Amino acid sequence: MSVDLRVNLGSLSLKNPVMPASGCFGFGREYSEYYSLSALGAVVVKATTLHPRLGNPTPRVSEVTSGMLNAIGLANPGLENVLSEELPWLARQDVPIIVNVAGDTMDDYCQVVDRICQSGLAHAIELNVSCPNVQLGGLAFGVEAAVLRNLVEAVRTVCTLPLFVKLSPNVTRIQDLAIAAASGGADGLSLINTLIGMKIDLNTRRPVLANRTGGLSGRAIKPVAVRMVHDVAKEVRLPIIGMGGIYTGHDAAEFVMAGAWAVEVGTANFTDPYACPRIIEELRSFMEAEGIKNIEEIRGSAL
Amino acid sequence: MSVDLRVNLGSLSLKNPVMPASGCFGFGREYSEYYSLSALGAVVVKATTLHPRLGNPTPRVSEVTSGMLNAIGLANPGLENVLSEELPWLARQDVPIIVNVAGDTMDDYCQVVDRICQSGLAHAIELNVSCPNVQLGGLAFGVEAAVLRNLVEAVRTVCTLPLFVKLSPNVTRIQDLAIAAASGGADGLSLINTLIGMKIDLNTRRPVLANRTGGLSGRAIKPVAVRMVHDVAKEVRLPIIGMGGIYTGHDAAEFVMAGAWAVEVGTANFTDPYACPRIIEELRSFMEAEGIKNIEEIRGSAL
Amino acid sequence: MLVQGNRRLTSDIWVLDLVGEFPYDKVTPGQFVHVLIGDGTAHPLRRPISIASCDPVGKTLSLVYRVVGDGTKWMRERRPGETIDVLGPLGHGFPAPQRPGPVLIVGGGVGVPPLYQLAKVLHAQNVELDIVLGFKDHGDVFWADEFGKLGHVTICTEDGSVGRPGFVTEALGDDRDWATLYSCGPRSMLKALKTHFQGTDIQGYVSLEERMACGIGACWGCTCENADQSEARRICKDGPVFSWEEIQL
Amino acid sequence: MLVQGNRRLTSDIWVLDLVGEFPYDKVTPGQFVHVLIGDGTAHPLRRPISIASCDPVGKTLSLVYRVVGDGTKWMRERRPGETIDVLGPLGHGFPAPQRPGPVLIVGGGVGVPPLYQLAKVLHAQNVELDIVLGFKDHGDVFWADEFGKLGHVTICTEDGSVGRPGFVTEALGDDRDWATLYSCGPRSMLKALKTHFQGTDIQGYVSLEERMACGIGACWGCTCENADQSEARRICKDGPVFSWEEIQL
Ligand SMILES: Cc1cc2nc3c(=O)[nH]c(=O)nc-3n(C[C@H](O)[C@H](O)[C@H](O)COP(=O)(O)OP(=O)(O)OC[C@H]3O[C@@H](n4cnc5c(N)ncnc54)[C@H](O)[C@@H]3O)c2cc1C
Ligand SMILES: Cc1cc2nc3c(=O)[nH]c(=O)nc-3n(C[C@H](O)[C@H](O)[C@H](O)COP(=O)(O)OP(=O)(O)OC[C@H]3O[C@@H](n4cnc5c(N)ncnc54)[C@H](O)[C@@H]3O)c2cc1C
Ligand SMILES: Cc1cc2nc3c(=O)[nH]c(=O)nc-3n(C[C@H](O)[C@H](O)[C@H](O)COP(=O)(O)O)c2cc1C
Ligand SMILES: Cc1cc2nc3c(=O)[nH]c(=O)nc-3n(C[C@H](O)[C@H](O)[C@H](O)COP(=O)(O)O)c2cc1C
Ligand code: FES
Ligand code: FES
Repeated sequence: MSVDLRVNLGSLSLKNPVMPASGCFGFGREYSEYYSLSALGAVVVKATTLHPRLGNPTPRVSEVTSGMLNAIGLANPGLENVLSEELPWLARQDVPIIVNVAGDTMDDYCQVVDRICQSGLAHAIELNVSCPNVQLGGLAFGVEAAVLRNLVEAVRTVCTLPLFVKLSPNVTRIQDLAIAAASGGADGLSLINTLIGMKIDLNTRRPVLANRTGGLSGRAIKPVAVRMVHDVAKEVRLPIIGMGGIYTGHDAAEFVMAGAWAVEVGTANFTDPYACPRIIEELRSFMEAEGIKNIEEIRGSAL
Repeated sequence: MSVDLRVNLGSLSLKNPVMPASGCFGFGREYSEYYSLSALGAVVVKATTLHPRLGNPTPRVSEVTSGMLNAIGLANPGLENVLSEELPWLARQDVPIIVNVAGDTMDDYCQVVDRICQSGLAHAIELNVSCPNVQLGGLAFGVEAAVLRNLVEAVRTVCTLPLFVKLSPNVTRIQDLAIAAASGGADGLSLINTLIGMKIDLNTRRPVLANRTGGLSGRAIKPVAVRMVHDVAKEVRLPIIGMGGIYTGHDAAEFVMAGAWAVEVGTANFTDPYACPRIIEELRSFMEAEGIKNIEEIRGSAL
Repeated sequence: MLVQGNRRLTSDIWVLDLVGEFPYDKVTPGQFVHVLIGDGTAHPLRRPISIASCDPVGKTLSLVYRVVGDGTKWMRERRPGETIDVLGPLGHGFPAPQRPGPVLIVGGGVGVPPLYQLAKVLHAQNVELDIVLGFKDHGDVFWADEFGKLGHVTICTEDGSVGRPGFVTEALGDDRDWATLYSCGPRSMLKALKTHFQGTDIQGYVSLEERMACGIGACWGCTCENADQSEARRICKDGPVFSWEEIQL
Repeated sequence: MLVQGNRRLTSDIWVLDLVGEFPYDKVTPGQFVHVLIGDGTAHPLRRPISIASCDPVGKTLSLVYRVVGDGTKWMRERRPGETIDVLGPLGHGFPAPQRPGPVLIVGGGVGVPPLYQLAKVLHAQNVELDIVLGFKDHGDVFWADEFGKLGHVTICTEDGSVGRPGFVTEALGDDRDWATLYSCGPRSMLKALKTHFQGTDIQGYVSLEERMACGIGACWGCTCENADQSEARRICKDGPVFSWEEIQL
């Protein structure tokens, strides 16, 4: 049986539903030494901000059982460099580009999104409104419905590309934020970003991370992520990109059954640098074995 | 060196800070076949409701990576039976008893708390306002500050025992709920209850649990739990009972450093029926090795 | 306990032989053990597996398991010389027959293993046994010979590739006057048996399965309802064996 | 790669010998491999361990590691015949000396291993080597003889139980005119060395440590700052070896 892995997230067409998650894949250069990026559904790049950022002090990553904490703090080379160095390189790799955008103010977001859209180098925007690491940053935007809606409305006015809003899981009812993003004009939703966590070093008796708290990702968060995708898919009709602890084709299928249209893979890249192409092949095998002809056939089956 | 494991949670004195978590230890009978309950700091019994409950349909437990989901749905034999059968038995085991109480209405909670207090069989109350499984149940009480405060105030009027309020982690800012519980008159706080999660069966393409969602517990949630204990300890001066993924004496110490005064152990009992006494001994060894004379010495060191 | 052997019986059914200290004297047929998977970190829940056979003298315990997921895959990889952590014996097994008379034993798939220990015990007590075992197909059959030494065995396969074709209930055509029925297998099989014997005065016992956490009665994860649905029964503690009047099948 | 041996060197330092295919021709001294712990489920982050020695002809790779936590405990349990998943070689190692002249190599604790492969390579190029190795105490010393075959070795221990007492910098008393310094060890040692050689025109290279996730430069987890703190450098990709002018020590 031949399986059709293509998906359309609104006007964004992907040859398969698997892409690396923002912040876990840089701008693609490093993993391109392991495989051709053209195998991927798309590449979601590191959060890009108006100005370059060094991020938080180190240590800023730490392992926890079946997961990790990170407090990178949006380290990135800044918009100018991304436009002049990173995106032009990535644009030559024959893979759709989704630019993850972060900012401290509504104006920051709008400027970055505007410039990215005008550059013609990207295929979609993913608005990171949920980074828990930067004190000045995303947190406020991502956890209050009215604030989020305002931001999305503002960005919408300058955004000529498909606009995905990436939701924070650190909220009481993620559906409410999803609805706010939708009514602000989002074309789709990405979820989940990391859960806020902490690990303490028993020797120093202090938090391991210099930033004290960090974002929890990896297998540990998968059940929460699947539930949130499910909760959002029940209430909002927009395309959903699901993520959180995806390590295998089975995991990807689980997110699709929960209502995701496509998936992102983050922490798994660190455990296995070939995670993304492997997951694509595992998803294909699973569908073949189960006689599933295309992704839509199982999308939201658990709703 | 001799280590002093005693802790006082306000007026509640415990010989050590380790107790089994509600719902993971029944009313103590089963584990008493494995070791003497008198080794424990206290026993926290299964959520008790006014009337007996059968709980949710099965399957209602499921394993996930480094954790489990449960949707027991507050199954319990009901107040009368707890008062006549369970607590009298447990009262003979030479261990303080904390009764976890759940209800559908404020009045339910008050009736149960009142009767438990009057029975003279318990040493403290733990108010379960966060059970994510029962549609009619805890959820609303535990996630809105004003609602929670009202409930705690009402229960306070009938509660003659130390009153611990057990917080839900499924909220945007757990500190706000902690403050609400404190201002409602709580003597202490227990946290965290389970995170809401879901697992999908790839064969049926439906949720594994009959209830669809369930509460995530075990090692997977430890970083979130440590962070929340830390966040609450920073803002509220009440005694805190910390829990979420505690499997070892080191884990217990980590919670203490995050600000907990004592800890509960849930899922670990299922993996290792001797988990609680083992954790007590591991904590003692850790303190001996580090030259820590009593729990207060490290409490909140990471704050 | 120490792994003594781990052998394939069919394409996906294996038998694990363990040796070492165990409360053998407490075992009743139909009880189970709770198997720790790895060090319990990635897989915090133990796996319930019935005691298929146990020998207090040789100090051995055998588990027959179908490889279905992570836990049983891990079991399959165990090699002699390794140790595995089994908790048990747990639950209540098959009670001794309450009335004299021939006994019918009916098993389906991986419901068959606990019935082997039962048949051994009853056979040793000179109880007359009719044993009906249902499998998917020819390749699925195991331990037919072993059971053959203990009683009169009928094998059924769904596809008829060996033994009688069809389900086990169809093999019970000419009802003998069995006093007691012991049964373990899929819920549908147990229900069909109950329907089949409706109106007779056979005493039926069934062994149930449910997803478990604690395995010892403390978490209330594995309940079923009693006959009038007024109360819960914990399959791990009050069962896994129940008389069929006691519970909702 | 296949585990060929796993031996204790000191009370808590072990050497793991691996054999099999590996891009040996790409290895420069000071590079590291990223070791998968178990199947990566409970421990999703690989552990960075320097290449202590490698032999393209015999197809072997040796890792010297101090047992400090879960990952290195797991490594300690590996037995010959097992396979382990190592990703590498990663990062940028020690560059060849830019100027002629004697070379000083200074290592502390588990900063010593990568310097062994470096010393081997430089020795083969007939470079004159002074090697200063610092350890906690007598029981902590390893590979002193091996290094002795490659250059002139001075051992220091903090407690003076063997070699010179005190820190490595104190062993550098009569400054020779070294052209190049290669160093790996605790940050405090690297800083002390930089201070020690301030004002001389020795070319210094230091290897840094930081907690890592990807290990290949993609996650920006392991950065340090460049000299004027204007930009980040990724220790895993741009390092772990830097010239000491390049970064903030
Ligand atoms: C009392 C009892 C006795 C049993 N005896 C046997 C036996 O002798 N031989 C045998 O092959 N099987 C037996 N089973 C079923 C066996 O427990 C499951 O096949 C096994 O747990 C599957 O584990 P897994 O990790 O391979 O599968 P997974 O599907 O990966 O397991 C995931 C989770 O679901 C649970 N689970 C999955 N299937 C079942 C099931 N059918 N029953 C209960 N829990 C399940 C697992 O325990 C685990 O917690 C018995 C079950 C019970 C309740
Ligand atoms: C480039 C590089 C090369 C190294 N080479 C060696 C070597 O040759 N021999 C050796 O013994 N050690 C070396 N280390 C240190 C080694 O990586 C750690 O000791 C090891 O990761 C500890 O893992 P664990 O699971 O035993 O400890 P844990 O404390 O349980 O580890 C928990 C987490 O913290 C990280 N971590 C803990 N300590 C360190 C550390 N010092 N540096 C970086 N990450 C750490 C672990 O990788 C893991 O992600 C090197 C580190 C780096 C960055
Ligand atoms: C090291 C690291 C850096 C991250 N950086 C970003 C980021 O820049 N922008 C963003 O939206 N999400 C970021 N994330 C979140 C991931 O994109 C993803 O939402 C999350 O890790 C859950 O997926 P996973 O469990 O597959 O890793 C980061 C995650 C990690 C682990
Ligand atoms: C099977 C099960 C049943 C539970 N029942 C209750 C309950 O009745 N009342 C309650 O307050 N918490 C209940 N909990 C939550 C635990 O008490 C605890 O807060 C949570 O499991 C986190 O701790 P752990 O990771 O150590 O299990 C239950 C948890 C489990 C796993
Ligand atoms: S599995 Fe816990 S009560 Fe049965
Ligand atoms: S560990 Fe990811 S950039 Fe260095």
